[in-house]
Amino acid sequence: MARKMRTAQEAIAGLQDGMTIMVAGFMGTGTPEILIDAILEKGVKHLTVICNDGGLPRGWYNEYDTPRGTGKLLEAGVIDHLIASHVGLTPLVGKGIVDGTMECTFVPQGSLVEKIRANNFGLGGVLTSTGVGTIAAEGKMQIEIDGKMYLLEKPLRADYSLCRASVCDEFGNFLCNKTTKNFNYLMAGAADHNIIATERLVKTGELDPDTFQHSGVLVDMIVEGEKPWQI
Amino acid sequence: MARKMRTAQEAIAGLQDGMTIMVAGFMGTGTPEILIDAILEKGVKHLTVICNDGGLPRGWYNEYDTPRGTGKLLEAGVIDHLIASHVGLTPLVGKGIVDGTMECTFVPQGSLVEKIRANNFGLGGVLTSTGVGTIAAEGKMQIEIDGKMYLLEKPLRADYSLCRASVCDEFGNFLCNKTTKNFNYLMAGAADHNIIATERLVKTGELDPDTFQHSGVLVDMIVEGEKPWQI
Amino acid sequence: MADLKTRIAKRCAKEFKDGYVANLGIGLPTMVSSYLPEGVHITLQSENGFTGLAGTCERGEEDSEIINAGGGYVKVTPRVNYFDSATSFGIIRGGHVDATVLGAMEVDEKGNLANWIIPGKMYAGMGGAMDLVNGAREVVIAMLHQQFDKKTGASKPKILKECKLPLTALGVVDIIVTEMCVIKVTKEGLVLTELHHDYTVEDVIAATEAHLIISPDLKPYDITE
Amino acid sequence: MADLKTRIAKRCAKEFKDGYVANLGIGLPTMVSSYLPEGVHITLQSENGFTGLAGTCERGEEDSEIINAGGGYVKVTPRVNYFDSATSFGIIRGGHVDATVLGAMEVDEKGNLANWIIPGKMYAGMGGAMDLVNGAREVVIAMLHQQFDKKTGASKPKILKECKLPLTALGVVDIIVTEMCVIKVTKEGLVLTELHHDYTVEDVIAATEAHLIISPDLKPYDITE
Repeated sequence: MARKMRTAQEAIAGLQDGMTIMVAGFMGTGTPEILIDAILEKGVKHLTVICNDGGLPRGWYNEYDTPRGTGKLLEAGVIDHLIASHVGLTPLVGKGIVDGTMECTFVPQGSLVEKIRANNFGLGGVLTSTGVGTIAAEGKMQIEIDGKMYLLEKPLRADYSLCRASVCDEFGNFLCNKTTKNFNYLMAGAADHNIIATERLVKTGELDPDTFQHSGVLVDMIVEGEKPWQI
Repeated sequence: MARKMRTAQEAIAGLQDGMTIMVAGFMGTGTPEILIDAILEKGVKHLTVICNDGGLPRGWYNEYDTPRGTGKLLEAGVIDHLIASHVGLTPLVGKGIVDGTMECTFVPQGSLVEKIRANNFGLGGVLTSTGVGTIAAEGKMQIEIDGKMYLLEKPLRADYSLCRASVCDEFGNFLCNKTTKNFNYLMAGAADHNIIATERLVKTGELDPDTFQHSGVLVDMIVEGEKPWQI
Repeated sequence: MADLKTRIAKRCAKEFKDGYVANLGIGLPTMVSSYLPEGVHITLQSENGFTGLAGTCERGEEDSEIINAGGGYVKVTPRVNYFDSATSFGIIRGGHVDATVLGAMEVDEKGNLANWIIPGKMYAGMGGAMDLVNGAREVVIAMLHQQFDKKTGASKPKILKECKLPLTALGVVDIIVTEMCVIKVTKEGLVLTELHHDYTVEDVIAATEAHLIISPDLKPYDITE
Repeated sequence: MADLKTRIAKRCAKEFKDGYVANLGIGLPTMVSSYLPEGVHITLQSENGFTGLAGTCERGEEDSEIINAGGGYVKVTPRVNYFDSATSFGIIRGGHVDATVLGAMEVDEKGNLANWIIPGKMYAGMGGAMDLVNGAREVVIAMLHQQFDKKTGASKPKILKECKLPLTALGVVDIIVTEMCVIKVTKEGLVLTELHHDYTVEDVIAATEAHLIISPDLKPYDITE
């Protein structure tokens, strides 16, 4: 069987300047830090990043905290374009926009979810009333059905998706604890290359299959060594 | 806290002749039999049923087998209109169409899934290439995006959804074992009134919350007493 | 000011029925859950992916795997249920959230809402706000009746004929609760339904740019202070 | 006949690469998994909601909670993963199934496929077939080259200039494997790429209504019998 195990470096070996990545997690929680670290180590630049937010900035909860997730990429200045729903916690995005060093596209969170899912699950798009009559509707096709107006939200693609599992088996079946699920169950499979960094790796068949909450079919590469966040 | 526990009879007390119901399950597996039995006992007629299939006919696997799920409703002749993807195992549907006693609308399975999900999750519809150029496209809006043609699949609504859990807590958080998941995680919440019949009922907080795979917020009523199918 | 906000939170709490699933914005809206009527128990949803929010953590109580939609570490109830963002926004957009309480910068006669961006100032993004106000069955705006300008000391109306700021959504607001009154959004326009005893109808009209229909059945502001 | 079907299944199996996720139709297509080349291990998907299908159960082995897409009780591999129908069809439609092998009533020069309904006869519904042929990365049609009519004893072509039966999908077929040959669907039309040694090119042309482009690189039918 084609094996999926990789080191973090091997997993992102094909990631090049200018590519688009999806980063799972919500304000850092559920983001695969070892994959973010590998990107910085490799020195990839000019990324387009699809992420709910900008992660967390340095010293957010404790003064010794490093940035988390997308916050690390922001601090390193390697994001040209961020596609997100909320960046209120990461002033570097606002600064980047003002300085002209980066672009930011805001998408309502539920629409961001569906755009990622549509790409993962082969839909041409979804219709939503969210954003109708607002600046979030700019440039989007509007369709009236039975007297109600909807926006067409099209799929969002990426070259790589970076996800984080609490437990993953060698086939890629995985689960995420508590609120670390967020975008992990959506982004896995949504990109051309889908990487899972896992806290705990188990052998295939070691756990009851119903323990897992998501399918290994959607996972291309698995990296061990993700750690719990230390508060 | 408003309690959700009901008897099967109480749960379907509001179900009237001519209403639309969603029946979860795939060829009977994962269908809540005690709710189907309660419908027959109440004598409701002229139902529109949204179900992947026609359940299973009498004696399908063992000669002493009763019909299963929607198959019971077919045998009782209480379905006026079936919306399904496949009825090859239940000849009563074909007979009903020929006899003029019932109507059947076929929807590709993946589109059926998304139409139910769209109603549950508040989408105006989804775009899919499935069915383009076929009779499944009849009467549907077609939209061309970036040179590719899609069908608009609109939400499917129902008065009641009948789902089956392997384990459910008193708030309605639930899980379904193995291949009994199928439409249960989609239909719960998709109707105006959503009923779960469960094999095992646990107290709220009795199990690790991450054991559950679906949210009790989507469940309005819970009925105990569902049994495993005897082969 | 704190008293006025408490008053608003108390009145908002009256909108909740037992068993409601609710999503509360940050600040004043979060206070609402502290003033629920006796016998009313609600389930709080957090849009990052769970229902069963209980409150914020003290230092040392944190679980690094449990945060709320603001990124803070929080406590959960025994009936907590965790899910991914697709289910979370499915719950929100699909009408499974009974009520949301949010602040506003501006509300207008058509129930249009602006509460996410002030052009020119740095902005944060809409997050889940546009989804919430479109999806929740009842949208309650909880806010001080007017905007107080610290520099000039003047107050200016937030309930307008027409919103000037970029909208969060069209026609979504159901009810506006301020320290002065309760206003319901109807097809006919804004209807003043409850008045706090500290104010007259004329006070409210003076503090409101929008046209107000005075309910023939105008009642006192419904809380016991 | 059984030999011919085995031949077709063996040739189809050559289309699979190690690690493929595949969905096999009932009948002949199901036989394909028995003839995988050495070192090629695949994962079988069942559209009702799992990957890791292993085979059908003997009486007494059944688990009432494990059925396949045909409603039969089946065995599963250790790497089995169960999911709901939304994920299942997401996997199918999203291009996560590398290959599907299906039978056909008719295929035409444009790769159009008809395999789900014969008007006038009782029909069963398309189930997941339309989704599978639209979503799978490679659609392999495995079938006897012609339709044999038991009454008349005559055979008639199934590979046509244009499908006559209601379509399952437009332009989805990638490759057609019959007992006679292998045909690839290209933008230019149908290209005969492999020929079984029991037949001549003329035999194939005579059994085919569609126009066939004979590959300048025509190879022998690639199996060891």
